Amino acid sequence: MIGRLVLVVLVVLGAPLLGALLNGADRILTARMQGRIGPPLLQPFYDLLKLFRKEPLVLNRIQIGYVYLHLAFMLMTIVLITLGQDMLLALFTHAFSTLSLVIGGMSVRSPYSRIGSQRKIMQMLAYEPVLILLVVGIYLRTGSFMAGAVAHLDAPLITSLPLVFLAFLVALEIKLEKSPFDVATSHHAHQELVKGITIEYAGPYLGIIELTHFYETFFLLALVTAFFVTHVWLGVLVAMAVYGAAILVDNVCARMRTTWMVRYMWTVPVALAVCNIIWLYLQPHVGR
Amino acid sequence: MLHNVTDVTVATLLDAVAARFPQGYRLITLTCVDCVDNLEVLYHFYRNYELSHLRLCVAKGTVVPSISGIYSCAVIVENELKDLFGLTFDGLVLDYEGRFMLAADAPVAPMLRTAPAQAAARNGELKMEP
Amino acid sequence: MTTAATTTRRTLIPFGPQHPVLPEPLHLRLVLEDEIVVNALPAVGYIHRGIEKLAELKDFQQNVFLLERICGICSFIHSLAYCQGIEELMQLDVPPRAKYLRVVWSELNRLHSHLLWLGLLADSFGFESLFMQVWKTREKVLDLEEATAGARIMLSTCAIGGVRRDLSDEQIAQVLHGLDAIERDFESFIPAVITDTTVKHRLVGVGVITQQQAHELGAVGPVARASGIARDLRVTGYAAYGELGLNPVIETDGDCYARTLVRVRELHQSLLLIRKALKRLPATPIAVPVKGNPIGEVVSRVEQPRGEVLYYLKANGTKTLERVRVRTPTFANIPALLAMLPGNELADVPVITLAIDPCVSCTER
Amino acid sequence: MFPFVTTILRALRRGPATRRYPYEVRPPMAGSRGHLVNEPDTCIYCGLCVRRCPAGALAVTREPKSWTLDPYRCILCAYCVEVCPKKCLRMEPSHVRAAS
Repeated sequence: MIGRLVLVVLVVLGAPLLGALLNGADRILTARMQGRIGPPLLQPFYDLLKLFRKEPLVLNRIQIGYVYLHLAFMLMTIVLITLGQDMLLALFTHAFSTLSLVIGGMSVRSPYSRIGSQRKIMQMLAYEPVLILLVVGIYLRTGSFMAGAVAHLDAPLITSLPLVFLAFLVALEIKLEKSPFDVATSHHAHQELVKGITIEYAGPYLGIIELTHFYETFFLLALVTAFFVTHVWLGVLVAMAVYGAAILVDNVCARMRTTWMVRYMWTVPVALAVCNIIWLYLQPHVGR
Repeated sequence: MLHNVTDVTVATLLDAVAARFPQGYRLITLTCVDCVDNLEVLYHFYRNYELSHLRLCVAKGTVVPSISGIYSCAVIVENELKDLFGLTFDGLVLDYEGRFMLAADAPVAPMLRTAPAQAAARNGELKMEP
Repeated sequence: MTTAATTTRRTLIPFGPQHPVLPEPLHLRLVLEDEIVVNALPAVGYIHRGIEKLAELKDFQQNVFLLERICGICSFIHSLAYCQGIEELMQLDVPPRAKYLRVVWSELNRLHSHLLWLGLLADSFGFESLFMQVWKTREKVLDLEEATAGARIMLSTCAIGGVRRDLSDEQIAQVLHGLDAIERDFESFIPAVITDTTVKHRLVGVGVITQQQAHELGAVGPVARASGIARDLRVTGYAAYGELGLNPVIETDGDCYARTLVRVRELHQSLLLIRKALKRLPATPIAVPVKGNPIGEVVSRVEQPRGEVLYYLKANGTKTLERVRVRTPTFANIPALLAMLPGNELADVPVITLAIDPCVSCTER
Repeated sequence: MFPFVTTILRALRRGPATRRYPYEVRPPMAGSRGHLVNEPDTCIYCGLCVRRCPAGALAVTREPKSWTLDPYRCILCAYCVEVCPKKCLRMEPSHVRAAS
């Protein structure tokens, strides 16, 4: 019991640090790919500290409530996964976290914020099927929805879910708000929506959104690692490579339209994942 | 030097412009010149790199028929002249009511020569700088 | 469905005057249905500087420097249009060397203007790394301008009766060498612009205007040429263009991709023109003395990177001019822009707006 | 499918193309119009530069002898240098900040 508590505290404190460091590395790598020098590695920390020290400005109280919910649900997701709890539940708390942000964005009158929120919903529509198929795949493999069951496998998940893994990588690109899918908000989706869904947030509240994003980055990369769970270090290496590849794709693509994103996600990655699931279903030795 | 200039009046302007449209003339722009006593509006057209102009001389305060019904792209330049010279156009397809370029607290018809700063500069009363 | 129900579904988006994609303030009121633009209304005037008025107060020589500052991109070409107008009024015969040097600086201006535009276009569809690479190359053009004219943007080398600076043999070699490096850089990003799937997805079929529309709306420059109108004022042979020879670059699709192709091919055209001009540079003086004051009225037109600019000058025999009227290419392209927008997604508005290469400072003067 | 990858990888290999301005300043090019200087010894305070300056950045008085430049107004066009009868005005290539 105590061991688990320590683990949870460690993850909750360590995840944003790791997420922020990754973000800092992302900014340097992106800058180098563009022929620039880029900010220092610790820039995300400086940004966050600065945001938290700013005067809190709000448009309405509802907006603020949703920011806290955004963070709270994300924390819950992280804790659930850390404790090896129900993956399906974690999936839904994760979706709730994103939804909170959407409702918060909808609760203000700015058209940019509203269109950003609508696009965020489109993004969820695009990647959620892949995440659900991922959980279904894990269930078929382990016979349980419990995240803890993954740890007891004899062979890593990647051997039985390679196509789901590929589909998940595309979904990751959406979740990290990278080109060609950075339609709702991002550090550089300024061209259409200024700052999109987060445009009406300032100071500490924007800081909380950033913080949640760090947690989310950690969560997503932890999922990547989970595919290689019998060889954790290999998994970490792959997660780093995946993150680097996401940045590379971000830098060689233009931003696509929202409608294209949904159409694409519902065809190629979903088809890949479904094929994988069917194949897995036909295996005699699996799970049940 | 300016060649191919045809003088028109308020009455003949629209016919002259309407005659050019089917001939493949393109409207470049309108120029307004303040000749102190009256205003001169030049309509610049061209076809195959050849320029051709219409010159309309009107007293200040005259209502000029808008050619935006014939050349729709004339809308923005007519609105600009309305703002800057106080010219009134009749039949503007889209009328910004003098707020195309100028804000509510901007000077009225600032390009007119009768604007005080300009008059003073001509009489040598106003130093150019500062 | 009632009319009331239709109107409530509409969103009004204020695009600008302060918008990250716009380097300058231009306001478009966009009426959207879902994310489809149904109407767009422009408003300008946020940076109106009254340059036309100021030009009536300065003397005709000082105006060269004033009018050059209408645009922060094609500055040299503005002063060129003005100088050619005054030279026509005063019947000055510009020496051939000056004419060739004017071509060199005009085309250097066009090069960096098109590169600036290409970078901004890449930014408008979220391709930041392309944006950075293009601007890196643009820097090399600016270096050449500084090495030859003494400034990066405000060259101040055009004067009435000729040019104010000559090029030494070393400088000519430096420019030619620089152009080679720039052409090598083109290889690293131009194929990407033209063939990249995601870029084509954002440009092909977006913001189409037909040749007929482009003609009737008075579109100029690359916008008109992308719709199949072979109109380029350099063909009329002002400065030394008559002796260097060129054919207007045209495309026929009339979409944003066609506009991109026109400008990309014009980049190569500019390189060629500069090289030709430097190779044939005649050994004559670079300016003739200016005596007296201009009198009469004249229209002077030249081709800027964004299209045709018109200068109407009226002089009365004194040092100051009676009227200086500038019709800049962006002003002429605004009606075309408004015709392109309806029917497109909000995501395409920045792309379409940038595809006309808007220069708001020019528009407002 | 992604023709830009090679460009990106080349950029990674070659390192940043930018400079840490203002800590690292590129030396000015010869002939650059950086800032205007006057040599008071040769200047005859004729005021020709003042009359020609398009920006009204100069002021000259004969008695007492003074020549002043308003760096905030100067547009660095070098028109004054061209008209100066004693050639005592010149443009220095180094760029200075107007406020310094």
